Amino acid sequence: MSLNPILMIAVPLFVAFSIPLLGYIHKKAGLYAMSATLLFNTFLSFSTLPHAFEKPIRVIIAGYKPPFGINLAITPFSIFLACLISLMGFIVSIYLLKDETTETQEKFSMLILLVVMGATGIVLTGDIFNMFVFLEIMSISSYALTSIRKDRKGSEAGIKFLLVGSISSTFLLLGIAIIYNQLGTLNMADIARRFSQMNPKLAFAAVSFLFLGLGIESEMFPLNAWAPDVYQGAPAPVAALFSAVTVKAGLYAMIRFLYTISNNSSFIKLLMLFGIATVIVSELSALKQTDVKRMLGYSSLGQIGVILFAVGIGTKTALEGAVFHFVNHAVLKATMFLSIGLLAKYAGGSSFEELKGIGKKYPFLAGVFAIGALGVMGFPPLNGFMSKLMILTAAAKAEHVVLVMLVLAASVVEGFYYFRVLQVMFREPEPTRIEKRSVSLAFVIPLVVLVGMIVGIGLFPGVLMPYFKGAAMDILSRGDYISVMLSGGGAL
Amino acid sequence: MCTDNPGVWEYIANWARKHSIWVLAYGTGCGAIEMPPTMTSRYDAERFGLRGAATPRQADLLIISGYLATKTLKRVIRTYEQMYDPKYVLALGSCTINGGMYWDSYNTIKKLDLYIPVDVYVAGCMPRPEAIIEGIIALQKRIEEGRAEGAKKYRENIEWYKKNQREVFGDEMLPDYTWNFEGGI
Amino acid sequence: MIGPHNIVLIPVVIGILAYFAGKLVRPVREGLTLLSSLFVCYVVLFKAGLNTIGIYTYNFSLPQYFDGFRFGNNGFSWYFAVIIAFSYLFVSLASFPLVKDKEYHGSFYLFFNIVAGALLGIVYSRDLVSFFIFWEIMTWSSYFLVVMNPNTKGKTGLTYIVFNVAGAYAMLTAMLIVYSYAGSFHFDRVVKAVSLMTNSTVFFISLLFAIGFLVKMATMPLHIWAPDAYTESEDSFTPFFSGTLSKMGVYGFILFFGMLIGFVNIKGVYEIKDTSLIGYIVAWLGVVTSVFATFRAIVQDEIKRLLAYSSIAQVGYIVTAMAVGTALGVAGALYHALIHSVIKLLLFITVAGVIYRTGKNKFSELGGLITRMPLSYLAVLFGIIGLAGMPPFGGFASKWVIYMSLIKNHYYFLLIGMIVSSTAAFLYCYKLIYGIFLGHPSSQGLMEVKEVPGFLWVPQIVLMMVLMLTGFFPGYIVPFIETAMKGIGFSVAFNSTSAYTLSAALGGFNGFVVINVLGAIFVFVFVWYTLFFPKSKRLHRLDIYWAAETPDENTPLHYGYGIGAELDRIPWVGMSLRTHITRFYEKTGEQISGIASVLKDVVFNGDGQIYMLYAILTLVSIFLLMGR
Amino acid sequence: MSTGMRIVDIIAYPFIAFLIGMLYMGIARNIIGRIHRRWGPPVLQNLIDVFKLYRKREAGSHGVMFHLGPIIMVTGVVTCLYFIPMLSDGRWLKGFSFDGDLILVTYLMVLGALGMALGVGQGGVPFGVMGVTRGLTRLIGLEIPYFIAIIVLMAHYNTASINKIIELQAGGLSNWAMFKVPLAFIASLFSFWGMMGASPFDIPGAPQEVASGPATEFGGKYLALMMSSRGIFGFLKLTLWVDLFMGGAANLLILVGKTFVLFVTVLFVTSVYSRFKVEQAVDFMWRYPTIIGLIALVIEMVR
Amino acid sequence: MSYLEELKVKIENMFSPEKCYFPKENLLSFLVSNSEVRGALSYLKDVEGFKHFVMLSCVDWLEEGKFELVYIVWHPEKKVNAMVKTKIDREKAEFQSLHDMWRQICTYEREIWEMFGVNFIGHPRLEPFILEDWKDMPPMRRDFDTLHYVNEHYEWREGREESYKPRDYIGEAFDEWRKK
Repeated sequence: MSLNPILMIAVPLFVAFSIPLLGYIHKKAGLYAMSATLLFNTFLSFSTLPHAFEKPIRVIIAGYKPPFGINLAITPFSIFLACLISLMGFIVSIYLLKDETTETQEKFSMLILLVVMGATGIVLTGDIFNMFVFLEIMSISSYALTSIRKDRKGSEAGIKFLLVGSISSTFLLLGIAIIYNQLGTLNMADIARRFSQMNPKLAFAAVSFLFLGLGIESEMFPLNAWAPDVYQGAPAPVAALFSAVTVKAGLYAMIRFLYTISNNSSFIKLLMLFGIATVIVSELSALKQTDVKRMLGYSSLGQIGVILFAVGIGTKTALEGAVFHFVNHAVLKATMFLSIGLLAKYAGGSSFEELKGIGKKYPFLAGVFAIGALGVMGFPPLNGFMSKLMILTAAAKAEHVVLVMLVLAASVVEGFYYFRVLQVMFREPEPTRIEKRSVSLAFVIPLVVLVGMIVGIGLFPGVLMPYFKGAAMDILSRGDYISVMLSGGGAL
Repeated sequence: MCTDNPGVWEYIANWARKHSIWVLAYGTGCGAIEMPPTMTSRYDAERFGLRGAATPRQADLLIISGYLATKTLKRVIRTYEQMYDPKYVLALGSCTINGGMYWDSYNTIKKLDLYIPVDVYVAGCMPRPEAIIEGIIALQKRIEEGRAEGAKKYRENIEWYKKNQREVFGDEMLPDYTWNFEGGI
Repeated sequence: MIGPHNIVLIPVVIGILAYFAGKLVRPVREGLTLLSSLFVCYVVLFKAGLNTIGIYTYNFSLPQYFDGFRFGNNGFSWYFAVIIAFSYLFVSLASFPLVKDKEYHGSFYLFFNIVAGALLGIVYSRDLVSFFIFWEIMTWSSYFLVVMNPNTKGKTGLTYIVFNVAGAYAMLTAMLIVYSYAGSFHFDRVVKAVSLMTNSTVFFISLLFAIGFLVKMATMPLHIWAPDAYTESEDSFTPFFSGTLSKMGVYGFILFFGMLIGFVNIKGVYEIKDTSLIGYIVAWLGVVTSVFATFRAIVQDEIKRLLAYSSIAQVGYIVTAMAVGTALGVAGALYHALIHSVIKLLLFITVAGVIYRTGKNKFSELGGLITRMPLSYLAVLFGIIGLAGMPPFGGFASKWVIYMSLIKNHYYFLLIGMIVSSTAAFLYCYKLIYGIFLGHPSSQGLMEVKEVPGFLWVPQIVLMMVLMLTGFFPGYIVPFIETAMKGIGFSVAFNSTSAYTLSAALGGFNGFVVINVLGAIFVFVFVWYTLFFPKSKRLHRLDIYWAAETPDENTPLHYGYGIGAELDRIPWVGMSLRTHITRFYEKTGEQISGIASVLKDVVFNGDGQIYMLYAILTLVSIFLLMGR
Repeated sequence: MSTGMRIVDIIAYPFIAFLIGMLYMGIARNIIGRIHRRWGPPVLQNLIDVFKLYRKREAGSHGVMFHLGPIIMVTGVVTCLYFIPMLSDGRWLKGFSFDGDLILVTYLMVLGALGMALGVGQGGVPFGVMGVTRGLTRLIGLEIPYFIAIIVLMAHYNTASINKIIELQAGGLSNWAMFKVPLAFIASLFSFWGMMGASPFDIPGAPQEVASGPATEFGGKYLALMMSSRGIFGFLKLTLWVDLFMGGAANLLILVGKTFVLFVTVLFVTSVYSRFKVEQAVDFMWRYPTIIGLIALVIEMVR
Repeated sequence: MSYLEELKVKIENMFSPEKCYFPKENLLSFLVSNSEVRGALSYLKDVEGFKHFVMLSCVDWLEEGKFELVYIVWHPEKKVNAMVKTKIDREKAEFQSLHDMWRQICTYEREIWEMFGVNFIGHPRLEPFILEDWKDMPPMRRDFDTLHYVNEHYEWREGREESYKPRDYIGEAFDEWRKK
């Protein structure tokens, strides 16, 4: 392992702040730098992946050993997510090369880098406060990204995101403060080890505060009201990034906290119930939407609800399904948002009227959107099906038959509104007011790659299966996480 | 087998035709009111094998019962042409013979057999049922002797009939598909 | 090499290939589809034939609980595979001329091939997940074919997808429950697990499976999607749709209720007249469907809608026959499934040809085509004789078996219900052939119409031969049915010896003697009438008895198409025509969208303060709920 | 029973039915005449009518199907006749009844009518189509009580073959099906009157309304064929009812006797009742005869 | 003073009819100008109660060159008839159609149109009624010579020449015969 995983955070940070300088050399240099760093990040994470799967790696920064110094805890689950985040970030960055909505490239690419760096940081860090810091970096840069276009909808969404985000960070801070004054340490493994010694009332308070803070970040039912506005307000590539990256980081934090740190089973059951509620509410409210981007926001909430439900079940197969659904959700939502972004740009808006008959004018883009839709609905040859099936089989094994029926009913509703959009796109007569413009290569490559991933994973799920098994084992085995992190595994 | 030579087979056929005459239920004039009494209990024409037939295709006997306006004549000719070969016409009342009471009317025809071949005329300004049965018996005798060949007569001098008809109808003639055919199954 | 396990891939791969290759040179699509259908027929008949009983397992290195897809073949799946393969061949042949110049030419062949592949997958799959996968693929690819021609209502597609997906998910829930008991999806493990289940779970599972399959077979309460979907789907796909797709419901029903769950287990739950409660209810649903759908079919003016309702009614017979679960009943269901798919293929292909040629699809606009389209007339004539169940052709044999099964097991009232609908079927059969071919042409254009395109002649003639074959030798199919029944573990039902006769419980009949007597008399009378009588005159079209008037060219003489107008004056029938179940579904639809709009306004109402309020409220509720 | 005798037996089968059928129709017209206090036609009148129609010199046809219509009608009726045994004992006049059963006979009865309907269709006369529609709608009404009756029979004797039913009824008046399942017999009688085209149910061919319905466009030789098939059909139904409910007939004389008794019941109904409308006919048939049939069925199921 | 005399008085001062007299017992007849016909009839129908429309006929006054249209109505309770007459020009014979008051007037007007050639304005269906494909002048007019038409179009049966002249036996010839 030639490079130290810490570079995954260090390099984006360094480049992010050097982008304004690069702006003088060449106007577009910032963008190319951004995608270069993200490519480096992906390469680095994929190279450390096999090592981390053998034995979790503990990276010491500045010589202080835990529980004192800040260190990175690279466990199979975290490195897997890091790969996913950086890969998605890289794909979105290619898309951004040609996207002209970014009025000043430096600020935009810097923010993107910060978001990806924040997410990677959350995923890799072993220190709870460090996670909070990365969370702050990520959310602040995503507030800025939401209102990057300075149009009415964008800025309004940004403000709402800011308000709710600040609530979530205050709760997080409160929780961490309680833990810190009780246990005196900030290292996750150490907290996990001595969590039971805390005074039960305060422990409960800390867990509920953190549960709530992370709940907002991972778009749980009562707390996710901000998400649809943000997905609609933010420009399409940004929305794709959010659904692929930021939410994943939030979910990782929630899982890491509930399973390894507090291991509080009643909260896990609560998470399951909230998951189901998210699925039902978001699918139903998507029914009445007339704007496709907002509808996609709701359906992404629905998918996250399914993930939360799977995590909430807690059995090994459920977690494997959850991790599989992580990947699928990221890939599918990225495809859908990117393709709808382009379609909206060419059709001049993303509501049903504007998109009438667009399928005949831009068959490729609408086709990609259709494949994404089929995948999200979980139709067999595509990837959504296998992960949903694994989650449902796990739920059935855990005797939650009623909940399984609820999820399936919700996906029937989902089928209804997705096919309604497809019918609007493909069956209406060709719109005369939209003239056909050629789609530039930078947009086509990411979409082709994403579609390749959808169909590939769908047909051969076995390829990724060992990674899901490893990640699920890592989440469940709380004991050896603590032992490795404290006793110093691969000392670096 | 069905050649027209008056062999034994034809004799039996004529016997059958004599005893089973189907009357077309088509009252053209004031005589139509005489038909029910001839068919019901008192006079009972069914004894002679008479029976009502709903359509010209099934009928053998066409009874013209009274004066014929040109308008009705057109329908009568079409019906007559739709009937099948051994077909007979029984004309009741003096109006069919020589125009009768309407002898100088611009609208009624004066001589029926100018337009369709008539087998038996029954005079009377509407003959009573006994007279009608008398006419039918006379018709049966003609059939038995094989002289009731109205269809053949119509077929052979069709031009003459059509000329007379054109005189009355002018150029508003009936379509000619009801009388000139080619073969076919 | 090619066997039951990977026969699925051929049509699917060729479908995708055809779509893209067709973009360069258009006729490649027809060629490839024909090639694939011929190859599939060859494989089904010879390679994956009766004798190749084998289990092939694939596991894509999936997690250990999911031990791979299994494919296999036995008499039962072979029986349905033959139906699928040949209908695939005939419909692809028929679709070549009909879809040639349509703009959705490419996507038609793509989805048509995928559907055919999915059906083969369903028939050959030996484990629940692969069964469900191919069931889902069938659903969404047939959805695209339903929605394809642009001049249809959008609502049809949506109702189709909602019903079928809901049915599929009901089936999925039942599969998952079975899996949670059996620990594996493979059929043999499932059979063992079901026998250990408690009564209530068996009842619940069979209810869910029943819903899944009844939706596909369009039985009464769940049939809303069927008439519109059959009528508005692409003309050349409808034969496949109604002829073969509904038979998948039959296959699934018999497979799950016959072999997997086993009628004996269901019977153990709640028994009524020595059959299971569910079976009895479903049987009654079948009867009610056939009666209602038959009367609905009679009053239709659109040709395809009439045939749609008639297929719902005929499948209703199959449902009744197999639901009661007797050996003879299932045999009758299998026999009628074959006959019905042959008839529906024949009728829908011919009707598609007629619509293609005349451009009209209503009875009131057609008429008098017998002189212009003699072969189509013969095809529809054979079709309606089969549909009405008349003796010389196969339709009678299969109906006879169903009647025998119902009488033998004392389900007399079920039988009376079936009699009502099968007698009323004569009306819509006559309306079908009169409306299109007999009577007077309702517009002059119909007189210049040519015969249906050449490609359609092959399926028409072959299907007519099949109908004749099953009619003259009713016993010929019996050995195949018996191997199929053994495939699902049923005992032998028939006791007919030779291919000529068909005899079961209470009696029997000799199809060969029937046709000989009919033929002899017909020939005798025909010869006597044509030679020994005066040649009859060829009357002109308008030389008819018209109460002494003279009809001219444009007097409307074709009002025979209005058959069924007097039905709503008959008290019972009128009432059945007026009751509509669609109102119930529309109300539920409105309820759901009502809830959705309430949710949207309450939860996502768009201003930040409310979101913050929700966050705090959840915190408080967690404290109250969870705090000890 | 050498093959020669068998051939004669088979050829004679339809002609016997034709003659007796025509005789009955002639007698019917005479009796109705007498009821109307008039002489009425001679008994052989129908035969003369048919012979006259056969000897008609002309006939018109609208096409091949029109020509085939009456031929199919006769074929259907005669085939159905062959599957009903006329005599119960001995080897004569059994037709092919061993190769078919009750359900086959029921469907063959309708085959002729459907073939005829096709011919009427090509005839192109709207009256014809209206007649056919009314016929088929009336059929829905008639078929139900008939089928309930034969279900009761099949359940009672546990067989569907007519010959076996006759055998089981052998031995004296008491165990005729007429008395064994009386209600079923009554229900089937109603549908018997209907199928005979007797007066309350003769709406399809009503001369005043639809100009003799299906037979409107058929003249000459075709009408002859139709009249003879109607005669055979009448006799066919009579023998079927005798076989099913009156224990079959040992020889021709008993057959004529029993069928005549049954035929007289038709006459009483015909000459008294006026014509039903189509929906009244179906409604009537689904009301009283069906209820009687269902009661018989319930009794049968209980037994 | 029977009901009819009262009516006569009322009519005289309302419509100033040219002639108003009782042609026979319980029948009042009056001649009014063209424009007053509709008024008179509606008065009789709605106010007086002459609900039943008996018939409409046309009299051909050849010498005066006039057609006389006669509308006869009947009072069901009082059991009396009223006759409204009007004279229209013979050459340019046209009159307003009253079919909206009673529907059956249509048929009468149609027949008069066919037989006399009076054109009724606003009539829904003026087409040949009894005389299909009639090419000649309206036959009921007095200047139409039926005998000439019959001789021209029809052919007499031979042997039917009048064995006696019917006109000889009418009028003075008949008295003479009776005297003998």
